[in-house]
Amino acid sequence: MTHPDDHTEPPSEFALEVRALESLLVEKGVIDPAALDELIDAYEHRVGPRNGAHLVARAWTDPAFADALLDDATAAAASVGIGGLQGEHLVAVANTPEVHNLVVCTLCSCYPWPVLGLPPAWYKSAPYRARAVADPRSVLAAFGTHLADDVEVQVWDSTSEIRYLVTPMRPAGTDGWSTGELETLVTRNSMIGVEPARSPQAAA
Amino acid sequence: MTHPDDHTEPPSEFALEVRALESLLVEKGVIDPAALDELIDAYEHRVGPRNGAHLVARAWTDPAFADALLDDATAAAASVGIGGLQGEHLVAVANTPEVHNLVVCTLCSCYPWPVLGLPPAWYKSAPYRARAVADPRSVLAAFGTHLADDVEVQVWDSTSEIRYLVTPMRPAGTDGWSTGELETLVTRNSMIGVEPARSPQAAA
Amino acid sequence: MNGLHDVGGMHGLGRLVPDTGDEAVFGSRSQARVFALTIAAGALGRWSLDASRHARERLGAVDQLRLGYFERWLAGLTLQLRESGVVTADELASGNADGPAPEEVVARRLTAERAGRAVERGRRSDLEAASAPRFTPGQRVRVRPHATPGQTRAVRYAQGRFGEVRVHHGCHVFPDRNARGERVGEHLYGVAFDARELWGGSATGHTVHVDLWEPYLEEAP
Amino acid sequence: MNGLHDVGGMHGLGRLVPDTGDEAVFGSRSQARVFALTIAAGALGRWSLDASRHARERLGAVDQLRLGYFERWLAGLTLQLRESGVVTADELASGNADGPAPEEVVARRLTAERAGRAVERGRRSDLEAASAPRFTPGQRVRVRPHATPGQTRAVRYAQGRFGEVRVHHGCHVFPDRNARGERVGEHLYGVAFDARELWGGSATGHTVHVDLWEPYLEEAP
Repeated sequence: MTHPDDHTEPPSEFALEVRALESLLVEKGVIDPAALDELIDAYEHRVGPRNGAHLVARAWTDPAFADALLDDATAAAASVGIGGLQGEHLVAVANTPEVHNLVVCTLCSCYPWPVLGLPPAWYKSAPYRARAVADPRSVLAAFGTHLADDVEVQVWDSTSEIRYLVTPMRPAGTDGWSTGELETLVTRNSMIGVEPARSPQAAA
Repeated sequence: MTHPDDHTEPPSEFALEVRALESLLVEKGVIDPAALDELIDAYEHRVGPRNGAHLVARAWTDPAFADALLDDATAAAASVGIGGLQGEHLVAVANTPEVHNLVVCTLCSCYPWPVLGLPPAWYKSAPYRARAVADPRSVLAAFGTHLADDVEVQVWDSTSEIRYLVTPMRPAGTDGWSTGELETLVTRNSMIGVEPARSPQAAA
Repeated sequence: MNGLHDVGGMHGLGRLVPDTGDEAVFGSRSQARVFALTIAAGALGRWSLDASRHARERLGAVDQLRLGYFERWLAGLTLQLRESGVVTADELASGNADGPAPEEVVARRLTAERAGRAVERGRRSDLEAASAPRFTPGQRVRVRPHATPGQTRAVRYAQGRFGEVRVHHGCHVFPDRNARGERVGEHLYGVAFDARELWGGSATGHTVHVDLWEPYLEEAP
Repeated sequence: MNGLHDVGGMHGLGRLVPDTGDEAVFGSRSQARVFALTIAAGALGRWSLDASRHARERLGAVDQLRLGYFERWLAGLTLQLRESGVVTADELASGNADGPAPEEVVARRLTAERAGRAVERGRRSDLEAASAPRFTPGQRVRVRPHATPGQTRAVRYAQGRFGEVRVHHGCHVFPDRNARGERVGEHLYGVAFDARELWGGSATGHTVHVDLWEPYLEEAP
């Protein structure tokens, strides 16, 4: 269920409708195009998964920060200047050798914007939302992630304003890496829970 | 959610697909067009709601038959030569001043063919199937049927091969009417349960 | 399967449009042919009625909403003809038979005479019971949670809910297995549910009766 | 409402298509504008986030499947603008303003500076609790059946099912009333459900955590 919208030339009906509505709202005096530019710029250039990767890498290298993140992720993130819209109530859930976590919003597309940015298309799609709660292992398999049978899967359905962040396990072979180096291994998908963090080999 | 299909000229895609499939199956030797004609003729001309109306009118005039119909509708119908495909296991449910019955098939379109013929479009539609079980009074209202608050509504969802037939209440002002005359008051919709039987005034 | 055919209680499906009762049995000649083709192809004995229902359900959510009723029947029938090997994908694409169907299939072709008899006689779905019924009228039961991709008649709106057994209908062919070609019987019960148990406290006071097979049910604590 | 937005556990919705992680934030400039228009129009204070979700849900089942993600946002936003009277149906049809919006609406127009602050600060949804929480971690609860046409976050797949309260999140704005313009708090709990209680005995062994407000829950017997 992906849909074309305005990738065509000449402009699609969707593109024309969007332009018409923006123009009407500007004319009504209720929308300032500069605010739209600012919002788009924020999520295209400032707020994205590098924020979450920083929190995770920091937790990998600083046990006190790891504890703080699991205890109160909103406060821990704020302590390093991360927070805001759609992340007012953050909860971090940690993958371990025994437990694997997966985040979904079955009702819409709730997602922790300040740490991950805006959600990818698949996260918003009906097939992901439908299957993540009923058959999470098949979802993980679609991403090439195969867990041992004895790993317990915990699925978090974001039905409230609580936003969930998965902290993946630190990959082997990263002893002595700096926080900045470790951040490069922490993918967006690993913080949703569909993949592990990258191995140093894969990142090389 | 009604859909045009082959009402257009030239033939619609649907009409062309149907013709192509029939032609292929005839060529394969697995379909005899005469059998198709026979099946269509049966439900266009022989099997329809007049059968059910006959059972209901007979129950109105013959208390022993009414008891037999409620006790074992399949046997009672067979005793007057009515029965067959999609009516192998008939159950009759009687409307009374205290109880009103309504029949639906939420999963598909199960319907008692030998007594009512094939189902109308609205019976097969998603809005009817969705609302009949959750809000039957609003469904009745859509058909202009308004029950007193103290009438108990019983909804029968045809999830098995049991097929349900509602026997509406005999209208006032029909004393001394023959079974044949009474049959004219028993509408298809009254035997699904969305309307009462016709009054003599409405039928006049 | 937990699909969009299972619409009991859903909102947002559009307006209910009553009729006058005077409309034609079929909306068009093509609809009539699809109806008859479905019955006649079913008489070949390659699949059960439950398999046909499941074929239509497997069309997916988009087609459940996009296609008209007999368009879904046509799509389901086409799927079954192909899956059963009665016709090949190539034959469907070209519209031309590569050769006749196997003799044992052709031998079961429905004639006009047999069609007339099938309409008059039908085929009962009750079977001899292999065991005593587990539940009795008056007993409180819960519908088991059940969400496999296969065929089932355990409507979603009743799953996990508590009801009361009202009647034992005998032992009937079990759809979940019949759709896979296994014609076995299970005890079938008429179960009554209070509307508030299904739809919450604001529901109007009514009762919904659902026919449910024994494997769908468990004793209420 | 019991609509097609509530897809948890449904089959037949198509294939899951993973990505590489390198795609653009927005699929097109139009998608980006719809996203920003929705946030900026929300800042006018005429409706809540829950009302916006409900507006998109109210589009109906056909549009849930037919429209793309930001097409639904556009349709939901247009519906809210019209229903709230910020623009009229005539203005939407013509594309031309009959006049400026009322002063009190224009006064809340989001500036670039306020937009930047909104992104950085957000708005918490927790409130002072007026009463003590009714449930405690470790307690077994049942999700109440609930099928009104209004907004709710009581996912359908958990209704009627038994779970265990794991955490009390405090008192949070209650969506069912917030969507109608009443910003009141209710206690919010993280409730854990065994997959077999949700999907039946053949489900893989996993746990689903759902955040549920106190009015959605009742004590398990």
